[in-house]
Amino acid sequence: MATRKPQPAPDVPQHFSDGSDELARTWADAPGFWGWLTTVDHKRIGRRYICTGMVFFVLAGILALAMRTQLARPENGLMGPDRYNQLFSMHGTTMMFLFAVPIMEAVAVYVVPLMCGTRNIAFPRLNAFSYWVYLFGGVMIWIAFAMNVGPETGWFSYVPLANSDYSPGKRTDFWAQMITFTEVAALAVAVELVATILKTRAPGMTLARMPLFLWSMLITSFMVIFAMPSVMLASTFLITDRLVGTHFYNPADGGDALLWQHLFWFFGHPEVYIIFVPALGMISSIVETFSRRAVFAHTAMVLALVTTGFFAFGLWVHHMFATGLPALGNSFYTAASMVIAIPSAVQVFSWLATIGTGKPKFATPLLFVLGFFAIFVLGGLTGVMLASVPLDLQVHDTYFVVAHFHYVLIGGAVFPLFGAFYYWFPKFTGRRLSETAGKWNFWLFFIGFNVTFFPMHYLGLIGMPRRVYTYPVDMGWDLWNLIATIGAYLIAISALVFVVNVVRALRSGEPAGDNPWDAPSLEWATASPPPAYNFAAIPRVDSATPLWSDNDLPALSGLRSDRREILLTTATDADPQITWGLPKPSSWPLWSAIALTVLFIWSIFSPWGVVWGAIPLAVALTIWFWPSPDDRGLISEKSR
Amino acid sequence: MAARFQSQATRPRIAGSSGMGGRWIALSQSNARHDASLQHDAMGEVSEPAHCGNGGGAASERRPRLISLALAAVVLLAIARAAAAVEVAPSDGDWPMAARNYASTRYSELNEVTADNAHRLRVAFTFSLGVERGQEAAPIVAGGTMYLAAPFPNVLYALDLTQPGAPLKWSYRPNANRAAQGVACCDYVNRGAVLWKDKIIYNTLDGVTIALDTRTGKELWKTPLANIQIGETVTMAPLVVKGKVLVGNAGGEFGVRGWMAALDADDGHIVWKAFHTGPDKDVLIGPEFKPFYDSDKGSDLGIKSWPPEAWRTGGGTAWGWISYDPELNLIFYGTGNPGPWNAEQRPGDNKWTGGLFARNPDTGQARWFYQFSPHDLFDYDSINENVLLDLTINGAPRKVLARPERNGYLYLIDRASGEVLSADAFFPVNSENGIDLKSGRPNYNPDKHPQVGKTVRNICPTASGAKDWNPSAYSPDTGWLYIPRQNLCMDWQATEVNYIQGTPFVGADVNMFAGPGGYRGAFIAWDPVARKSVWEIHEDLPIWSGALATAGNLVFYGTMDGWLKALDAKDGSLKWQFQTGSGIIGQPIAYRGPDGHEYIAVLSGVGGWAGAIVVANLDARDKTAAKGMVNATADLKEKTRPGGTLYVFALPAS
Amino acid sequence: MIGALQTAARLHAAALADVQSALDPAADQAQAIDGIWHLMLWVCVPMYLLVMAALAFVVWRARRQRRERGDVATASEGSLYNGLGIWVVVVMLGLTVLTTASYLVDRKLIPAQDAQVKIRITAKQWWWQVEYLNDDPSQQFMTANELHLPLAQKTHVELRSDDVIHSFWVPNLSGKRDMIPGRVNQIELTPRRAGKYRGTCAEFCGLQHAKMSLLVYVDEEKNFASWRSAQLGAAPSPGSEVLEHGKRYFETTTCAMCHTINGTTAHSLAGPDLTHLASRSTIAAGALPLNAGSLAAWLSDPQRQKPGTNMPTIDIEPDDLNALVAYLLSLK
Amino acid sequence: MCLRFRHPDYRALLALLLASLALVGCERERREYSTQPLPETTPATIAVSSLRPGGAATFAADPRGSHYQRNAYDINQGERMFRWFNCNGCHGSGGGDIGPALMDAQWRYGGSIDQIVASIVQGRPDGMPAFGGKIPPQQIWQLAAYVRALSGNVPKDAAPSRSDTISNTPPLTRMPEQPPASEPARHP
Repeated sequence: MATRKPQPAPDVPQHFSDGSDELARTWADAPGFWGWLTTVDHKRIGRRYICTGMVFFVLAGILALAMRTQLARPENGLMGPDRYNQLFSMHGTTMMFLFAVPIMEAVAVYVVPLMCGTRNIAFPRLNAFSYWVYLFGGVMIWIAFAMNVGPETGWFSYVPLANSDYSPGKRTDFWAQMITFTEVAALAVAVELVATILKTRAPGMTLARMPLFLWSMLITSFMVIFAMPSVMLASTFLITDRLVGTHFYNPADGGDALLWQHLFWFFGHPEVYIIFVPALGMISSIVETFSRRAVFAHTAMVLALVTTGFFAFGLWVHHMFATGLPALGNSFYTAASMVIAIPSAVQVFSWLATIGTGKPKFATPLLFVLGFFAIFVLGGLTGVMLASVPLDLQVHDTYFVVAHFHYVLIGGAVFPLFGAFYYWFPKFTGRRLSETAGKWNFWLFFIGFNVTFFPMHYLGLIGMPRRVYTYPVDMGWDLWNLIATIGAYLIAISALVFVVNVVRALRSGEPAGDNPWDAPSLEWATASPPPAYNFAAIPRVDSATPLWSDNDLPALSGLRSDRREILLTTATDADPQITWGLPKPSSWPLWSAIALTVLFIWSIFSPWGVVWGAIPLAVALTIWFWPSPDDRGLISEKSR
Repeated sequence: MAARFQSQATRPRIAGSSGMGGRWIALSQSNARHDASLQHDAMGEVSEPAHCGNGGGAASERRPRLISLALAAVVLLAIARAAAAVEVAPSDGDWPMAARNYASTRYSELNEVTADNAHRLRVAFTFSLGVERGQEAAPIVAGGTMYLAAPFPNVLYALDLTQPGAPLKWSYRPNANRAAQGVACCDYVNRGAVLWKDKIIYNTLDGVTIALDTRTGKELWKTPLANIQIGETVTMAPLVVKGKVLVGNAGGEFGVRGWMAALDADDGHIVWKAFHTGPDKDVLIGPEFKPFYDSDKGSDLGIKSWPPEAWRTGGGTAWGWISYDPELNLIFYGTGNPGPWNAEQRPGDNKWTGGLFARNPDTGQARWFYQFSPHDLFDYDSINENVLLDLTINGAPRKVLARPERNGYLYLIDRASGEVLSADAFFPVNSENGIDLKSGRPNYNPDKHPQVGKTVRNICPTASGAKDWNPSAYSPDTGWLYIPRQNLCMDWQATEVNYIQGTPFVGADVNMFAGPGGYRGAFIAWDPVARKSVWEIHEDLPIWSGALATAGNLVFYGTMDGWLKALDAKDGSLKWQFQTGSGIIGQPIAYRGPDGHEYIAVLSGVGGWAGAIVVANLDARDKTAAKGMVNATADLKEKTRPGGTLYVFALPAS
Repeated sequence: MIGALQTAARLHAAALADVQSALDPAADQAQAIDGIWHLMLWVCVPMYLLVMAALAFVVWRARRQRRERGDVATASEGSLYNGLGIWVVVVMLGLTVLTTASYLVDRKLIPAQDAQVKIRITAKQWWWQVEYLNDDPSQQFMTANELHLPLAQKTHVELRSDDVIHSFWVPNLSGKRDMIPGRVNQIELTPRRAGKYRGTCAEFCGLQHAKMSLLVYVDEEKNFASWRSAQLGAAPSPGSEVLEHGKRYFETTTCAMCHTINGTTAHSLAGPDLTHLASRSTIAAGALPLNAGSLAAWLSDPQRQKPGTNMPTIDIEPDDLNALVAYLLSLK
Repeated sequence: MCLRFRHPDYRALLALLLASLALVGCERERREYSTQPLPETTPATIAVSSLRPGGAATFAADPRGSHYQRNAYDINQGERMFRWFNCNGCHGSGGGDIGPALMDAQWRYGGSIDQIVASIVQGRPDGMPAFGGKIPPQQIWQLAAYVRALSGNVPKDAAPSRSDTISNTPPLTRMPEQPPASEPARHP
């Protein structure tokens, strides 16, 4: 399809060119490697967050490919159970903890401040810290894996399988500590995003005018804040059980094996929505832009997001129907699991209505969204089936569930994510991805995905359990497994197309311009890629789709350009409140992250690690937070 | 007092003829007065021993008694007003068997040492047994000789009491198999020898019964009975009844099959052997068998109350005490816990473990059986002593058997029929909610029901029981039983256990600790007629020694930190104590020396299940060591050290 | 279309001898769940088709309109809101039907306490210990990795675990139920069709989770009774020199450390009960068929067949191996 | 956009980190499901006494010993068999019972892993049964490694923590190291 030349974006930046040199100096990082280490620019950090997340995605994908190869035929001797168990544990762990959640937050770290029309994320040093912690955690678990100390008990690490009786050595400790790393990182980002979205939106961007992507990230961040402590608690219990012999999960001494499952799934179920809700925001952005109309039923959509986030906390027991909890309680969770389908139904309807009543342009991002519909709706319907206790008892922990959650997670999150990449790539890099390659990417992915995962529904129904490293010959599973493996290679090829597309675009991609898609939201109101200070002047917003207004965007002035100042606005109406100075680049978030890493890894081996490791961490944090002369009077008078 | 002193019904005249002046009253009178005025009598009796035991008067009293002994073929232990010794003929100053008499009263009628003069007791002599292991044996005294059975390697010593300082007369060292130590559940103890005519007979740990010539220590015969390869050992004190040596095995923690054997005392050949699990013909259940309760009636219950084959490893050993009633011609003994401890591996009532057999000593045929712990849940071995008493219950004279059982209940059982007359808790029991006298079965507390994979907390009493093997004493003067009691509770986790021949077959992780009140031992006086305790003495440590009662209004017991204590039998006040240097888990006795004076003897030397932490140097950091007992006695190493010494006390010559 | 799908699945399932399939119910419980599965299909497939039709319509419409593209779209939204309302009501109705149906079926699965046959299954890494319970303890017996159920009788199964969490799942008979250390779970099975069914562990339980299956035979009452009485007996005593050799080897070497053969001195529960091994059709929790060849292979190198299994590799001489195999195969 | 990520300095750093970690190695985590019985034997001769006439020549320990007692999986397997084979029946959870405590520094027959293996294989005269021929060599090594762990004589990162039982000993990860009183001579 011929690429439509982007309509010239509203010529916003020109209004604010005054003082941009000084702004550039003020917001610039130190040159070179040192600047790379010390930066607090949300775009640089977001970018490396995204890159790291994608690296983990590819790594975990390679593991999946290895597993599918092992399962291509029955009684395959490619690998033994120990290797296979580590593979699927690493696949799940990496996908859930190192890819899905971080990448959603990473996109948000990049896009949210731009969409809010502000100059940087709130708490930028925390942002840098969060990235380092995430990186070190991810690198740690992968090095451990490479050294044969990878987790072997699945991404869910059920006790007692994960306690020291059945998982000797340090494998599970590394896993549990990796949780701690990623949770610290995720919580930090969540706090930043909440603060950014609530306090730094451009004047006039009331909650009612707030783009759905911001809404979805706001809800996601709150969910992170409520869900993650549960799993951190669980994994800390696990580590203390394994390291110092506490009895949290020991049924023989007052503990309970099911305590782990409750704590884990109280996080684990919202986790799915933590991955899924940002994707809903991305879809809304894409649908809006490519349908060239505001998303239908904005209020209903917001309510749908809020109810999704709320109900997500009331479903965790549907992962535990087979554990023999009281039947009446299970019925409640069935009902709750069913109810959560309603907000999804509302959203699907609204998007279809938006596309149907808009003037859609079927560019690659929108293709991925259409793919999302086809896949996610199926996944959602199998989700409804799983919500039913009796049916769940049959298909729980079978390939039916594998199919279901890949439909939900890949369909519901990865397809929109790819759409989002195609959508925001020009903003990130200033260059455009090839549409042709994009379509290849989409169709290979779409076909490959369905070929891989659709047969798994049937496999589950005819009795194939999950997490098996091999299966007998005469079960009737051979053909479907082989098909699934072929599909997996199709997905791999599609991923390769994506990588090639990205590399090619980076080298010789078509320059994108500020707003290649003629999108309505504020991130497109600045250069591609945006300058360090994002906006020379802060735009004032008067609608939900500000860039589609015929008028030029009015701009605010009054922020100092000789220091890193942003405008804080009120949480609901986005009325300007005060100006706020943001900290300068610093290496101390990095040192703090290193100190924290030392503490975490040390505490895998000795509880004294917590004690002695706290000292360098305290030192690093103290220096980080030591008030510098620059910071004095960070809060200035209410502007204008 | 006389009311409670009665001889056996069949021989009132003989009893009367024992020449003890006003002390011995014929049975017909005693029964009439007995229970109505028990307390009153007890008080009224005080003056009597004082009269008898005073200085030269005592000596003069003794002579006619000795004469009467020489005259009578049988001397009745009239004091016990119980089934008296018929064939063993101890003088009233001897101690021929561990329980002193067939009725197992552990009462000595000697009254030279009294509550008033006990504070003057001094060490007369001591003797080192050369083994620093648990000394559970009762010294055996007869004919001016004291016989001491030492723990493994089971050397038997004969001390000449007629010489000053009681020098060694002879000793006998069996060549016992060292390996037996590995299958002895709770320290390698020995509970004593038995005197039969001119033979002293005892068992070695590796399961050999040996008869020695009392004069020379020459081995007369020996009969191997136990097979240590399958975990059998023998620790019990044998009993000789009508020329038959009764020996039972130990090894309930090794999945052995319990048995009781009778050997001919003359040549050691096996006369009969009764198993405690399996088919009726093995158990010696025949037409004579008339159990009182329905649940014990039926054929081959020793197979049918077990899962297939489980009876072969079902325990039910007999390592405790045997009593004998010559009138009924029945022996009474308890059978140990079923194996393994984990009850889930042996559903069913697990006959004939955890119960009490009455057998004909001539043929071994069972007369009746009563099961204290059908489907035992907590290792409540039922091997404790059976004290044979004639009491008036509800106005009627009954021949009863008093049994302070491990489960914390004191049973009075009609020893002719096996009917349980009463069962009262002498310990704050929570594992069972009383005994249903109709069915004879305990009401197990469902809250304390163990299950594999679950830990049940705070079960009282422990596996070692409200009272373990260490026997109580009965004083006819007071009419009370003196029970050395433990005060322990436990946490219990049943686990599945593998039967591997010759290795322990237990299946429970246990952790014991002090029971209600925070103390770990108690010594109680129990009135079997009023069915309540009269007084209690609390001890910090569990009491693992036996009790002794004497006519001097005294009761003796030892503590695990080495004190031998003498209490006033009536009010429990401490009259005398002596630190022996090592914990006492033995059985104190009283005897009349060749010089005519009363002596108190006890073996000091900590050990046994409760003392294993000291003698085997167990590590108290492991709360489950020694099947949980280590946690209950974790401080014992600091309170006592191993030992193995005989202490003999007497009043100074003055 | 759904019907066709179902039929195809049925045919496919029927074509496979040993299959474990939720789509081929052979017991009341699986039948009830199969019912809810059908209901789900009848509700969800039309729903899906509806959404896909809407999507197709939207795309088709958009493609048509593309040439008439204006700038930013504006459309009347009133009717859309009505549509949204109707859609939500339709979805809610569907969900209500499903929730109610699910609840009703769930009630049916709750075990009543009146079963004729009571079984306790204890899962271990990586096999199943099976005990047939009875109020009369001498009528109890133990076996492993194979269940026999009487046709058309309620069987109550008590589920436990000895180590980690496992899950008992025989899809043709019922849904799964976890076996959790420290807890006791229950499930009830009322088989309605005689035959052989396969079950498997459905909760990840470590290295050999994949090879932890069990066979369930649903027998006519008469066959069940005779199987049962055969299981109650001790193992036959060896009738020849070779068998005697095998028995001696079993009792005196490594085997007896972990296994039970009633009638011998071997009574250990760390490994499966082998008293009537030859009456079963598989070994190693369904990993291998039972025949002389596979048994010999398993005994001489279990780690190759099932890496990580708790059965150790032992150094066994060929003579001993032959005798042992012969002896084990004689344990009918 | 990822160019910065591939900064050469960073790559070098990562490579250095990986290399150093790889050097440390992870013998602790190796898992061998032995399929070949033959290389597994137990030491043929082992001294129980630490007295050697003619002076204390030092002999090399069986190299397998150090492998087993550093390997978390083997120690863990040993822990499981310690229960299965009723070792706990006599030795408690390490505190002892019929048999001596295994969690202290006192060893009647030597506390090195070879000597423990020998004690298991040969039995000892005061009641320790001989398990040679009853337990395969590999499992005996594993048991011995666990027995070493009971007294804190294995690396802490290979030791198991508590097990899923009623609480007994302090977790072995926290067990202070109590080396045997004397390191007796070993036969070559």
